[in-house]
Amino acid sequence: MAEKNYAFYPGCSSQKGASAANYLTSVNAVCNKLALRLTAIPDWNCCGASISYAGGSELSRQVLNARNLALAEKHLPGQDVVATCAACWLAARETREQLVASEPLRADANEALEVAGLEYQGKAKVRHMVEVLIEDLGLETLAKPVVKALEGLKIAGYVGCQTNRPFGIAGESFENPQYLDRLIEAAGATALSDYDQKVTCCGGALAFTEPEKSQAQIKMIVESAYDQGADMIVTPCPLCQANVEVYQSQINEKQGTKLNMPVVYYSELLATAYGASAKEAGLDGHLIAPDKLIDAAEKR
Amino acid sequence: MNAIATNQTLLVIGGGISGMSAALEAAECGAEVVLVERNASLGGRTAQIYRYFPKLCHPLCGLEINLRRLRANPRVRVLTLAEVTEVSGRRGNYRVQVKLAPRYVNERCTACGECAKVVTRTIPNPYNQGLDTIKAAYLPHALAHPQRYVLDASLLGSPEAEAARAACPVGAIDLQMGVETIELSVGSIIWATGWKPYDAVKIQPYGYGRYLDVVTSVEFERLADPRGPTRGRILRPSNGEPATNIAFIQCAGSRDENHLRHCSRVCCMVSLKQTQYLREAAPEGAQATVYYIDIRAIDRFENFYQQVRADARVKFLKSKVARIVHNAQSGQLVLHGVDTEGYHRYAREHDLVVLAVGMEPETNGLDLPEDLIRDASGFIEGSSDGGQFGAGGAAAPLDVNRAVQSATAAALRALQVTRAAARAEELKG
Amino acid sequence: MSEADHSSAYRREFLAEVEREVEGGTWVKMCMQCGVCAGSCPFGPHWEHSPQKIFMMIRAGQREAVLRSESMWLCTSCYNCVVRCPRQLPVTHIMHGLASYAQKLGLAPKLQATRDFSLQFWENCTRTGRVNEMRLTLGLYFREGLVAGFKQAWAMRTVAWGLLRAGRLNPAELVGGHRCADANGIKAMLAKAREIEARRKAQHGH
Amino acid sequence: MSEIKTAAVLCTGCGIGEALDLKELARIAQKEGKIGVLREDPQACSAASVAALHAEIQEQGLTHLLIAGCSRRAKTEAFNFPGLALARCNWREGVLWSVPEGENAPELRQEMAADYLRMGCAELKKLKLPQANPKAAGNRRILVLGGGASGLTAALAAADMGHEAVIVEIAPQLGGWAAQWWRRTPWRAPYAVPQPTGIDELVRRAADHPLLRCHLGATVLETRGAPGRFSVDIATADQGQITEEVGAIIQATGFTPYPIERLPELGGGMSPWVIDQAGLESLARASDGAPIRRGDGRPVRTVVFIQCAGQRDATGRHLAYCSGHCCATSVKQAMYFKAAQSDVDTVVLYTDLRLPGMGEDFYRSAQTQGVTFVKGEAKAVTPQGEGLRVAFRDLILDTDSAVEADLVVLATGQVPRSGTDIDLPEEERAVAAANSVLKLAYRQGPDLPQLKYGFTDSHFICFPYETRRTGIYSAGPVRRPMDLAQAMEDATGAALKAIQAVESAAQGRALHPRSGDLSYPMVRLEGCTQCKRCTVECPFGAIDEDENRYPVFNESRCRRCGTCMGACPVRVISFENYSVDTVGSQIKSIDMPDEFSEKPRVLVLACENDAYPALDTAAMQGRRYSAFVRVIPVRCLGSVNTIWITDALNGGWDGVMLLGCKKGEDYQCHFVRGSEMAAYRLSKIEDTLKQMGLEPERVATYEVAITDVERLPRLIDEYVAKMFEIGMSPMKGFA
Repeated sequence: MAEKNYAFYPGCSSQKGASAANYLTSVNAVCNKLALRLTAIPDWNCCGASISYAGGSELSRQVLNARNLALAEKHLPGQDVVATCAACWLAARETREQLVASEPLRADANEALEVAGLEYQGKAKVRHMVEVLIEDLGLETLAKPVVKALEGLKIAGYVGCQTNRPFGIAGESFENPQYLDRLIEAAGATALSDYDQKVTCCGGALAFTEPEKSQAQIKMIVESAYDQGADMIVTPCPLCQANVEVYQSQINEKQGTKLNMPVVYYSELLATAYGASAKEAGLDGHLIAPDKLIDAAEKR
Repeated sequence: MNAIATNQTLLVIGGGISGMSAALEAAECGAEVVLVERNASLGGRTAQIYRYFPKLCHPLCGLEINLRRLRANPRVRVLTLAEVTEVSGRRGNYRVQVKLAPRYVNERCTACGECAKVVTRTIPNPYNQGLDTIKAAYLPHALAHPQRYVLDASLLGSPEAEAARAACPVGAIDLQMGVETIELSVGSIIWATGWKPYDAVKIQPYGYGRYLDVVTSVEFERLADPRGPTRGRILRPSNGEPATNIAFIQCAGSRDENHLRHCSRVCCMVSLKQTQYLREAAPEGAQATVYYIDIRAIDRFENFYQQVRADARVKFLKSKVARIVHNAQSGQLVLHGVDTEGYHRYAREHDLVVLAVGMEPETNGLDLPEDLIRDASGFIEGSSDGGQFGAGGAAAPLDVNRAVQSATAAALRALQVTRAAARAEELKG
Repeated sequence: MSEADHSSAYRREFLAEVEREVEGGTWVKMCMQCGVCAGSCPFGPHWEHSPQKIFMMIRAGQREAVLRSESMWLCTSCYNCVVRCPRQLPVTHIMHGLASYAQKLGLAPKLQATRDFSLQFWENCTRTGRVNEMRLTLGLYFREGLVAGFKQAWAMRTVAWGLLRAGRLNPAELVGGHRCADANGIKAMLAKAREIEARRKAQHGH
Repeated sequence: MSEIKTAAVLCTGCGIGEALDLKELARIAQKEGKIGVLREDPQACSAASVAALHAEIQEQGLTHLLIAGCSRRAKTEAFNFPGLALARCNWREGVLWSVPEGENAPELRQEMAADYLRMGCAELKKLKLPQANPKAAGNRRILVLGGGASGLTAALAAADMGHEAVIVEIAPQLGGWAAQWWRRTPWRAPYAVPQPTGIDELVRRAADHPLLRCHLGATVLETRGAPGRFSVDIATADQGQITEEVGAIIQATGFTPYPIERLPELGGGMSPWVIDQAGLESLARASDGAPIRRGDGRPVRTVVFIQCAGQRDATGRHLAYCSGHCCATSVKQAMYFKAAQSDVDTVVLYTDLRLPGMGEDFYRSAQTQGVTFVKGEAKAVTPQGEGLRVAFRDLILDTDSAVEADLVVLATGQVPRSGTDIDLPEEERAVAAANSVLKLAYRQGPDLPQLKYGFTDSHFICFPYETRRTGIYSAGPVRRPMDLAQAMEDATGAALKAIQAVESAAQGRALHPRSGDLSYPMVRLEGCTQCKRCTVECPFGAIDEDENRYPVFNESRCRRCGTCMGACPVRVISFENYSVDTVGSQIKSIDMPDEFSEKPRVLVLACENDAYPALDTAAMQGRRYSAFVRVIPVRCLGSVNTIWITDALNGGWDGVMLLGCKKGEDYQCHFVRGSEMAAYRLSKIEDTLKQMGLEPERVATYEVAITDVERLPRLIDEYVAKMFEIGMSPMKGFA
């Protein structure tokens, strides 16, 4: 397989000891198999996420993202910027669209970047990892390295918001996107196509500040997965993963439910199917252990 | 064929209500007219409408009158299964390429139906929006003109095609027919190519194509029509049960920059009309709810709106429905949104949802002569050389009444062109 | 609305202010009051004012009511409204923009949790250029004082312990933690951004 | 007319040959039908057979031809014999495809086919070849009443087609309302900003056009005549009274704005700063692009537009309808302010914003320019300080609210200038007569019949131009409330119809819906009893009365529905190809079974446009109905003369079914009032039945639509069953 190079934007949550550390572990395992070479953008910074709006002004937040793009253009010329985190991708992509669309805005951004000795020319494109997998490689290629098809594994593909709206993956439907189900199938597992909370918002951004409200969303998302007979939920978004997994215990405490639904990343599925060990596939990074997936990984 | 047309001939493209009106009005002024229709019979979309607003009368009544006018008028030449593929020249002297698709049935056909008796293969019935099937040898509809059967191409090469040919007592079936192209020279052209319903699949939050019980207003016309797939009973496609709680969603595609940027004008009246179908086609106590942004019941149609407002069966909600969810338990469709008059949230269940889909020009997606002037939505104004004109639904989203006006006006403008061409000839000769 | 307000009712002043000061503000006038945004919001049931209603309040000149509203702070940035709006208004951004402007004017509700979180997040991620999740979390718990903070932390202990075990929470972050090499450059850059914005608004003003 | 030479072709195709005993039928045609030339044909519609027929017609000089085979609605392109009187006998749809299966089916089919053949032969002999209206007149000039945008457009359209046109305008100048406007609503892409009205150009073209004449400050004194020969007396400003001879008339008399004085609650007539849309146009013209000032010179800083003022009114105090253009007009006028001074506050108060089609772009454009749209109901407009206070309910915020304004514009509606409502009771009409615009010297009143709210719309959906006064068309806001673009479109179409009217009148041909029909009503005055029924009942006001109260037929006003023929108690009115005889003789021609045969005979008189096609369709779809009926298509139920019914009953028919179209406000009768007249006449038939000692059920009328393909066979079977119930007609013996 010819190697493909990308300027990698891991994002804060993927860092060592951070809330999505195991996401990165699994992504690395997958990329190795697929000859995708990710080079981290030197000294990349936080995207500001969508939540920073009260503190950060419009331009400040654009500049924050423009810095990463400028760094990519400078150090990794010609490479697309790839983000694994949905929020990072959205923030970076929105900034790019805005800067490319408006000359004056780009001028302002560059005036600020200049202070840090940088410039963004509007070249570097912003992609999400799943876009790379689906658009650059294609499902067939993704299926090739599979050594342990995850047969019999019933999985609810939870797309959530930010990889889906407003940009979407491969121009897919906002209401019923298919890409995640296709990835699940590529790993040999069964995608539950009737899973009806696929694009429901988990309230992640407000998980800390409006716990009841966001946990109500999480409850819907998890219970619907149970209704469909899912073994686990799969998601492309660190924030979704954390919220939907982490707060199940709290919901149980408060409401006497017995939610215990594993929530894993598409990349953990693929890594396992590609024969990675539980550790390599990041399966050890869960509060609710995805036992069936771990079993598959341990199977020799 | 070329002989029939001269630069004083008027070409009308489209045999729906607008095209027929333009052709007949011009011919009844003494003009020679060629009327070109892409389908196998005349009548267009109005022939598939059950009732007209606001009179709740039947489109076929007007169609019958127009067909009578047509039969009585030798000046109109009708070409069916015919498509204009190219227009060259300029006002007063156009050359037009017309592609004639094979019908596999010639003019000897007496519409006796013997061919259909021996054919078993069926095809989706175009007249009923494909909601039911029809024999692959068929008469397009009761008032089809020409009153002649059509053999669907899917039959070709099958033993059934042979059987049909053998069954025809008058030797009207000709399996050797092929595509034919003819050239016409005409003085002016009226584009009465009509409209098509916006593709409801693209309106994702409403789940058309995902939920069986979400239908378009165009399909609903067929459901209410005794000649339709359900014989005039409004049944839920999901389970064939009578619908008793129907939602009508306005601006399905219209007034929406994600879809059609224009207002399609008729949809409000169409839904108001369709709520009245419940009286005859739905069980006692059936309810309807109209979800709207602005009700556009213009001029005297306001009466009709007030009548429907007074109808206890019908509820109105000023709200653009946000999304439709299928309730697996109840099998019902749940509409989510807010009543904007004071912000009242709702999640209302319905057993059938009718999308009042917008109108877009039938010609969108086809390549048309460059010098046709079209607006942002593709509606045809006319040609820059002033010899071609849009009429009816091709020129703007119009109700029938206004479409016929538009067609009549277009006929006069076209006549002015051909008469001018005639005068020019006289001067020359 | 009190009689006194009538002189400013349905006047353009507040709308003009919003267009000048608020992210996406120039879009407010384009709303056609269809309500699709209101119906699309996952937290809709919890709001006092839906976006479409807020847009109408802005046209009606209800400055106080809008800027003091809790509603904008409930935006989860799910973008449902954005993709469904028939006028393609960037509703999410306008909600953020209004919240941000209200905060700037000191009109935002006191002790608005999301407001505090938003501020802390920005402060947190711009201090070193990277988010320090440990500090962010605790900072939020303790924003209402020690006692409240410990209570919250205690309530979350199982979660925290789970994350620790999973290697997804790092106490070491309380001291040090991840940071950008050019943190100062980032600070300077952001300061410059603010300066530019101030300049633009001044120009826009007249 | 020379002596008749009849021929008949008995087609055996489409299974007829197998189903029927043709020998017997041929015998009937010869013996009873007295048909001269007779032959069977395996497929009468085949090219060969048709060619042969044409040849025969030539060689043998045939004048009358009967084709027994399929329905008169089938194969018309094949059976097209100009110059020949043609009758069709419907064996295929009417017998083969409609008689119910059963062991006695062959017998019943044969009887039915035989009767239809007898009826065909009987009709054939009574047919005359229409010779066209001998009083045809060919004046090709067109008179246009009204010199506004509609009138100018219509007149120019006609003139550009080479027809002389005459404009009669009541005002001292041309241009109408549009000439008083500052700008017009955009009518073509891009739908962004107000456009020049272009009315000056129209006026200039009208003045310069060699074929166009204008009478200004002129009114019509009297209009006489018919299409192709109208005489119009006109009082002109300059030449005194003159008379114009024209072939057709277009009424484009426009509208007047609903008076705001009727809306005191909205400040109408109470404050000088409350004006209507026309009032704002003059302010805008006065300011000529500069910021708009009030009458007192005060610059307008805030303006409020109140939509639907005195419109869409359910209380009955104001206009019930929506004038359609007012939303776009207010949007346009709000833009006047924005264009001159962007910081003026412009508030549009609406309940339903109605800008259809590309108007949505115009709406967006206004929003972009900062026009504020408020969904609200205006409650009151009261003076406040130097200006006004508009109190309203904000329907979105769901609160009572108010806004202060320097100027308030009430979007009032259009009131048509259509003259007199001729359907008013006599006494009121006299009063109203003064307001007549056409001053028609017609028996049925001086103006176009109105449909609703004073509009002259015929309320045809499929045929919007067809008024009930042949050769007189209305265009523009007098017909339906509309904006400038629609009015000009409407006027263009009206011009075509007027041209059509003069062309057809010149050739003595009928206009819509029997376009091209050369027959016309003929009356034997010597038999007339001056009962006036024909003059009263004609839906098109075609018949006047002379000083001796005899009917005066204006053939080119006639639409050939035959209502007069149906109305005439002494049967002196007829058409060459459709008369009391052509139908009466059919009724008398059938072979009537005796009362013991248990074979009732039911006469079905069916509207040829709706009921008859419905029966054909039913048959085509294999829906069967009783073989005891005999169907005769009629032009319109209005043409049914009661003598047919009494003759039938006297002749032993057991029942008579009349199938016509819906009547009333939403009538579907394409002759407008035909079915209504029929119903009226038949309401009187019961007495006749009593005198004859017959049950009332023996005559029944039904409203049938062309789509009633399921219902109609059922109606017929139910009716026949009822005949069995009440028993065979006692009259049979005496036939």
